[in-house]
Amino acid sequence: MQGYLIFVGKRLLQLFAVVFFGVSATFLVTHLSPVSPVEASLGRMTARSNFSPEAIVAMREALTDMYGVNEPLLVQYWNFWVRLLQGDLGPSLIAFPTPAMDLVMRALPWTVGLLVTSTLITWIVGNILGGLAGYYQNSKFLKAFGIVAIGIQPIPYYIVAFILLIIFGFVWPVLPISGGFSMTVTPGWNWNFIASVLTHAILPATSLVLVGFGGWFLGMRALVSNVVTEDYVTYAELAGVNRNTIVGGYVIRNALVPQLTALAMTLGGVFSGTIITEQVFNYPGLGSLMIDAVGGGDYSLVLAVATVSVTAVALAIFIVDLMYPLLDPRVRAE
Amino acid sequence: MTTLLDVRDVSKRFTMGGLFGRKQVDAVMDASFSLSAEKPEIFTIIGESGSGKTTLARMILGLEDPSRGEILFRGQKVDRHAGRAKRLEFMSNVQPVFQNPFEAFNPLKKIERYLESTARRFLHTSDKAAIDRAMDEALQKVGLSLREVRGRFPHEMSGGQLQRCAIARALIPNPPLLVADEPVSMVDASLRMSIVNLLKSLRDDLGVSVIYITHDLATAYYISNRLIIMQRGRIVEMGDARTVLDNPEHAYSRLLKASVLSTDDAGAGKLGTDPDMLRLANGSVGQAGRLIDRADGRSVRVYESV
Amino acid sequence: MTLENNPEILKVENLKAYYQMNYFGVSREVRAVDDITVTMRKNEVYGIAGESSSGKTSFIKVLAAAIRPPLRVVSGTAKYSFSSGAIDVAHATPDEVEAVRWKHLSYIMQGSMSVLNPVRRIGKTFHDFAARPLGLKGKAFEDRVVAHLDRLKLPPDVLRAYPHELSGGMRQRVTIGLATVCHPEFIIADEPTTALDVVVQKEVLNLIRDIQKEMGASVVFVTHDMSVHANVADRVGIIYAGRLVEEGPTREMFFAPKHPYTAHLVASLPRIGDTQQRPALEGRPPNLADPPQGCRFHPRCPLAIDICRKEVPPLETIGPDHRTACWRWRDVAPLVHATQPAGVMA
Amino acid sequence: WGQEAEGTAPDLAQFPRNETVIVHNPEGVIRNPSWFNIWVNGGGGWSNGLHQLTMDTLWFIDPDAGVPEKSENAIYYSLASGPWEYNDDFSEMTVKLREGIFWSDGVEFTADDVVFTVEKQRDTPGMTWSGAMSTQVAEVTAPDKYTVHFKLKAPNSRFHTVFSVRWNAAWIMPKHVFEGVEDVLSYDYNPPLSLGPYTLHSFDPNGTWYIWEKRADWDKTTMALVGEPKPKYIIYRNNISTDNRLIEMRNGNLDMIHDLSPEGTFSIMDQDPQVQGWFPGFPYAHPDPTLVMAVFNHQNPLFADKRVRWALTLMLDARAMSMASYRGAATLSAISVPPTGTHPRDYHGPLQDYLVNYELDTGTRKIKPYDPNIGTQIAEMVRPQFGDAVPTDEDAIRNAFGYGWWKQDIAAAEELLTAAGFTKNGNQWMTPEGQPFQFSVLVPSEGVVNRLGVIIAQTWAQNGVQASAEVSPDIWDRTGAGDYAVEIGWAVETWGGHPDLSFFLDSYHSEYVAEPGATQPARNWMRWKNPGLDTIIENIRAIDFNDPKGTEYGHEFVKLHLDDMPNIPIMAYNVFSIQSNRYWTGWPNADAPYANPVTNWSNGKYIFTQITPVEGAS
Amino acid sequence: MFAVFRDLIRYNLEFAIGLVLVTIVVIFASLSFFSPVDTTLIYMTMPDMPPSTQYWFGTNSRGQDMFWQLSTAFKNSLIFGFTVAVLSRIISITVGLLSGYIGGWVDRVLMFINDIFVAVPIFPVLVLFYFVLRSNMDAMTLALIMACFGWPYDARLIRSVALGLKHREFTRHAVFAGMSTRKVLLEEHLPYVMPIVFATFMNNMLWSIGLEVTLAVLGLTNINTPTVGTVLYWANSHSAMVVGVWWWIVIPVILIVMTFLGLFLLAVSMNEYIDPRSRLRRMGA
Ligand SMILES: Nc1ncnc2c1ncn2[C@@H]1O[C@H](COP(=O)(O)OP(=O)(O)OP(=O)(O)O)[C@@H](O)[C@H]1O
Ligand SMILES: Nc1ncnc2c1ncn2[C@@H]1O[C@H](COP(=O)(O)OP(=O)(O)OP(=O)(O)O)[C@@H](O)[C@H]1O
Ligand SMILES: [Mg+2]
Ligand SMILES: [Mg+2]
Repeated sequence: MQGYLIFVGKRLLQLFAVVFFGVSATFLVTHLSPVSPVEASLGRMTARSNFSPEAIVAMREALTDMYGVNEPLLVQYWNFWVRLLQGDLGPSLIAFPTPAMDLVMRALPWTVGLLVTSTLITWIVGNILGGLAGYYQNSKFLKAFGIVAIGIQPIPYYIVAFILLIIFGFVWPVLPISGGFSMTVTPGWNWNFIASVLTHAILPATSLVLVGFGGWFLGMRALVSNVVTEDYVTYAELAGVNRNTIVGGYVIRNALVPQLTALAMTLGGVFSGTIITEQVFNYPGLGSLMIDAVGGGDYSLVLAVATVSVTAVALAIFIVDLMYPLLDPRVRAE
Repeated sequence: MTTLLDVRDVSKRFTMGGLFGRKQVDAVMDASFSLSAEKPEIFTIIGESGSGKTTLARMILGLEDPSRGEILFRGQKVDRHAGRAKRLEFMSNVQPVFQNPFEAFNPLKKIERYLESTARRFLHTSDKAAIDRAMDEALQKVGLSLREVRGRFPHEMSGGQLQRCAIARALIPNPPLLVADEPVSMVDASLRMSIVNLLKSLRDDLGVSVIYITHDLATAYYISNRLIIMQRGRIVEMGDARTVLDNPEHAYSRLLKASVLSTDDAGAGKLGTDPDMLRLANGSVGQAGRLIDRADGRSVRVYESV
Repeated sequence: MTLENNPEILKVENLKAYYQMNYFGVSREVRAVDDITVTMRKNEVYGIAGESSSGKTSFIKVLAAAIRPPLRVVSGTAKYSFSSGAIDVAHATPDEVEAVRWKHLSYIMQGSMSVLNPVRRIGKTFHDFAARPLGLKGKAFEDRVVAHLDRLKLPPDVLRAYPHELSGGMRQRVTIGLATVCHPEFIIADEPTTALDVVVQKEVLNLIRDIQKEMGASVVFVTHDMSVHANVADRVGIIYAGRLVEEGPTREMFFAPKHPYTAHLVASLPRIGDTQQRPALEGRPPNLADPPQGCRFHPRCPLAIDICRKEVPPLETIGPDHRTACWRWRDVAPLVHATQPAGVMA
Repeated sequence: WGQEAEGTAPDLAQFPRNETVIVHNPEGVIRNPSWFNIWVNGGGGWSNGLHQLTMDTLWFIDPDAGVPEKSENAIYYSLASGPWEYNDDFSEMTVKLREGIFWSDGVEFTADDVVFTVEKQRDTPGMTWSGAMSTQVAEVTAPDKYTVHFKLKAPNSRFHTVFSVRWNAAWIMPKHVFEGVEDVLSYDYNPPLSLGPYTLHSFDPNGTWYIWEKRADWDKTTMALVGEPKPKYIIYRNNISTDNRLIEMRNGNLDMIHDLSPEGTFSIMDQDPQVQGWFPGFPYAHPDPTLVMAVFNHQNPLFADKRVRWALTLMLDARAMSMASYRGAATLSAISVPPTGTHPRDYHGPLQDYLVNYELDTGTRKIKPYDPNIGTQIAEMVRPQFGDAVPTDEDAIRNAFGYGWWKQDIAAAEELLTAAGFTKNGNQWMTPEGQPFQFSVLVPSEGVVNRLGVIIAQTWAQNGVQASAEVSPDIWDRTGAGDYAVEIGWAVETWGGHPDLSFFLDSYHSEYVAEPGATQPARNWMRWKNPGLDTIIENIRAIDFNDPKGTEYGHEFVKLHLDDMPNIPIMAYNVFSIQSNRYWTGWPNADAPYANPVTNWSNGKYIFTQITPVEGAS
Repeated sequence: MFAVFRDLIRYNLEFAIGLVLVTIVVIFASLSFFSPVDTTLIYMTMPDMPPSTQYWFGTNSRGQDMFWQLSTAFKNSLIFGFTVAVLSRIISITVGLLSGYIGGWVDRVLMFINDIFVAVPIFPVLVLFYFVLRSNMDAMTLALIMACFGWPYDARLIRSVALGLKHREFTRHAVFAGMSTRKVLLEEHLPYVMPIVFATFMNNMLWSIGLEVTLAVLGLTNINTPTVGTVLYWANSHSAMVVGVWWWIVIPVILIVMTFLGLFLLAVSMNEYIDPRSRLRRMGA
């Protein structure tokens, strides 16, 4: 047990280091970007109105002061960490003075809800089908299926999304195509709301699953091709073990560990959202928030999204690493 | 007298498991012996399944770091992390035959690659003909030929064929020390004899020392100079092969000898084991004891309580 | 003890099974099983020995209906008569084979140390393998398995273990347990004890024997260890270069072999306390891709004469249950005496 | 989910379509949806109904004609009861306010609110109009409850425009709410009070929709002057992708769309007879009072010579530009005033003859580069595809396609370049210094302007100038910083409904031109300095907004611009705003141009007083 | 080698089909080298012409001949995707195999770097590079940057397979056969991860082409250079699907599906070729 704790401790250190370096890298990247948050805000405020040049100069000074962007980079970096350690990511600049974290937290449940669900479905479907296809290499049906899966995968996402939009939004308008929930329900733990959220998620989720599962399918099929030739699979076949059991418990199960790692990383990655889904289906989320933030030079917001994302990824990998011995009983903790 | 190989108080402990249960396995405990450089010998290791024979062999080969103790080959520490040149130098002197022939070859690769690479590297030649000749010679020694082996994948060979290929490969560099882990477990009696005879002639004619790990007491008796008997990671008896096997002293050694099946009463179906012997042999498990030198040159592990 | 009158359970006739390949620029034919005819009886342990790479595993694969490309049955039959009906495994459909597997016919593969799924607990594996043929569920099934394990001297704990947590001997026993828990009528084992030390080996063999007796099953097994044949088999068959060259009751095979190869095999065994130089066979095992004409053993046979080089000797019955394929079987006896160390016949 | 929505759960029956208008808000997802403090940039929405329905200030100037009789020269007197009153030297302004206007909480609107708005912003840097107030207002007082008096730091005849809504303007703050707020900069003003005819009903915590409900006392707002707004509910929602918008409109879930791609518009026009655009036929789009142009960087020596600028102008092909950008649906303008609102009446029409006779010296000869028939030619080009939708009447063509543009004249362009010392090496122009004539053309990352920029760069490239289009997502920053050679965008933006040009022109004064590398404030991105221009600007500053002389000065500016060609005016920025007549009808269009239909303009609220539900539609 | 190739075609229908598909696309893309028109120019032909004998793939709303447009687009995108995939494969294979095989602190350091690369969101980085490099940001530079971000997922995947291979007996055997670490990794372990390499190769190519589309849409690449991304971007911004200019979308989609199906089939048959055991499975096990 003690050895394991040491292992956990070491791994935890690595986790912190990853978060530290990842966040620092993002800090550097965003602060080196020449997009000026002051100009972006100024542009938004003065667009289409006739501000006099003097007024604009005055505003620019005021904003520069307010955002604290005239301080040296090192000072900003130091302040950033000081604040971050207090759980404060500072005010968003494109939405000054709203705390950046508030904006993130508002978008987070949607993105995470949609993406986690669809990623999980994608992963499960892709792996099961990939496992089957890798095992029954001569099955006509699975071959055809594989071709369909591989055929859908390279279709650009927004085309798939658009087709869904046309089919279920227009030709046969049975599903909502915009937003996270209907305007006529009250958010909260009531059935109407939950049902609305679910129906609104169907199309975005389906589109994500459709284009996403091919990747897992390919991966699993490849991993399985190493496993099917193992003696224990042959032996189980010879013993007439139920085919489903062989596929599930022998073949897929043995190929699963790498896919789980990849899943963890992907799940960690959902914290950066999907821009196109959010646009096509008007779905609230982190993707377009990130784009807005980058476009508006909003360091705080980029960093808030990045910090969440970096932490999530690092944590996901950390957890999978800890679970490794569970997933593969043969593994020795080093 | 210089030593070829010096195994000094070597132990190996493995840690297994993860989140909840963690198990420590003492695969080898305090093993010591040495081989002399002047007097090549066949040194046999016999023992229970899982008694640490393979682990010991791996440590000698520098594939596993001992948890305690050290192993010296020609006075140099066997070190897994030594530089590549040093390791190569070591490998040209010490070659292994791995235990499970089905595992010892990459199923995706043709068998001849291993032979070819060995020949190229340790005979320091890149002349195709020379390499082929070396490979064929080695294969002929174990009853195969390059023609039969060339172009084949491991799954296209029988267990015995694979095992012979593995031996042939190890012979190519003409190493002064061969570590053979159950090299004949999968070949028929006749071939087994020819391979065992081969080991013998390697020793007698070429001065090759062999560490011979086996379950076959008969061949051990037949060719080896000295042997050790292992039980649960511990050496329980060590000494001249014939002395020990003719008259084993430790309870486990005796059980071992008694368990050897004989063809004398073929068809009689006698498979019983003396339960007393079994109990005695198991009684020593888990106890440290001490290795005591006997007058006839052997060492035996004795226990205070017994 | 004789089983001569026991009913037949397996009848193999003129079985030819070759490895045939023609793919990726390589074409090859290996005649691993070349015209084998043999009969096995109920309640019998039949040992198969032979030179390495002589086709034992291949033969046994056919018997176990584990025929996969490139191995192909070229001709002949391997007919079982199970209590549930007859089946020719050399030509049966996968479904037919499926129906008898484990219930009537079980198989212990060569290299049985690595046939257990490393990420599945033993108990699960038992469930996978045996629940369906046994038709039992839940507690009843578990009780049955535990009882069976007990017979194998395995504690019920192993059901919760992963394969890597068990010693080689334990794994071997688990595999045997898997193959026998359904009380099949016919058990096929390929080198089941190779990796074991003699103490454990003896235990395991004892066990196979006991279970076989208890269940009245037939066992065919392959091993190189002649002493194992000597102690376990009722009858022993010797395969050389894809052919059955001799078969007979164990005792006779050891003490009065009627084929020079058998004689050699028996004689080449060293024993403890014996340091006399033992000759190995001259020459090399034949290449099955291009086997010699006539008797396949002739290039290495001390008794070879002209006919041996030209004509394939038929498998003659020369005694009760004893058959041999040698033109000069009558001349084998002196050979035995010449090569065997003194005292063996005693 | 962040926060509970305001109000209780409305069920569907609560928004019957004959009482509800659904409007597309182009802002995208609103990042901080519960932020309603429009006086601080807190990430809330503006065009989500907030400034259209709840805000009010002194005057409105519609970019189109305005509701007849309710407005004068497109000017509405909103919170002010009449026009601005300046003293003689424009250093003081007095405003009389309307009486009987109430905030939605029942508190009366008074001069104190105006004074508070000005003082609060003047004293709090960082608020939206604080720059405007602090640089100009010396003192603001309320002599009585309905009068406000401004003392300015310097004379300014256009000070009232700070309170004149074109797109928006300095909105009045409710003093009684904000005076209790300690830190205005972090106050979210949720729920907002309304000075307009609607109040907040509920909104999406994710920022994709807002529902506004008509005030029972809507007649206690300035809207009473125009008429009763008809819809009980107005929903603003964001539909980011064009396809989504199209489908939602065809499904009856959207009445007004802010903007579409030209192709999307043509297709919905083709498929849905209930949908209308600004023009009844081609080109459908509404011309914004902004002028798309090729903007040269005058601090780049390449463009120092006006002959070079003219040469580049004459290389362009108006038809190609119109087709490539708007597929023909462009409203061209050869002069530096957008061809929109009332400007054709004030500028394009009167100046047509001047343009037709305009002579240009190429250095070897004199040419008349203007082609008044370009519009007809384009109409002919698109007629095969759009048939009857393309107007045939000459006036209609002029309104839709513009009054004319320059003939493509490569020969003249080459003469001009040669005269400017350029030489041609094979098919490649070389500068007088012997370098290849090479620059990149900054274009925005999407939309029609992008398409336009690409064809412009291409046309130049085909004529021996190594121009290449460079997409730049930060085009605003770069033009502001002068970090470009040529940009396609606009440096001209006007009131639309009013002939005064000070909206953009005032900032053209040379005193504002920044040093190279420094950021250029306001609109003179090209950093054009011209003494004649300064005179015109100063003249305009000295007269009143409504002084007819303003138009004359405007004409002077246009002529000066022609001679100098500091940037190439090309076309109006046309917005494909469309409306559906499925549930509501009476939308503004070219025939009844009573309001700008573009949904994010806050003048749009006048539309809601003019539309009526379609009988039996729901 | 030739015999292998011949037999692959003869016995492996998948290989043959895959080869045909990929060859068609590659030939099509290579035709762009002989393009008679400058594919960056717009309004060079009548817009919106459906496919005909004159314009095989029709023309788009920007007045471009779609045949040459797509030919160039596929050339650019395939080269781009291949470059990213190959470069990031090289990194991921090296890191994955080394990390798994050598273990210890090498493994820890590599995985640490790996995790940072996984964790840092790529988008702001790309934007930064865009702003710093501006017009110097060509396809190759972008490919290099993306390759730097495309490896870590797959490196971990490969590592987890390599971890298992490290303890296999044949690895030790190879070491004693005098094979260098490089040889062990490349010749013993690489074949094992080849199926994964192929699979991730395709996934990575798709990812890079997809990200290129997103970047094009956001204006972070030059949208006037034809790539699969920009072709579709323009189609979208001209509402091609709504307007009925279906060939602008359908043909590139068919071509890209053909490309990836072809690659998939090739990968499958190559995997079979690499693993002699699965070769046998297909023979009708
Ligand atoms: N890599 C490892 N990790 C953990 N435990 C190990 C490892 N290798 C060996 N062991 C354990 O060490 C003990 C000794 O194993 P070893 O393989 O050396 O036995 P052996 O004497 O060679 O047995 P056999 O005769 O079956 O080959 C066993 O209990 C085994 O389970
Ligand atoms: N898949 C295969 N493809 C081609 N040849 C094969 C294949 N499997 C086995 N062989 C060949 O068939 C012959 C018989 O092999 P088999 O495995 O039956 O031998 P065996 O008698 O079991 O030998 P051992 O005692 O060594 O296990 C050998 O020459 C072997 O090389
Ligand atoms: Mg061992
Ligand atoms: Mg075998």
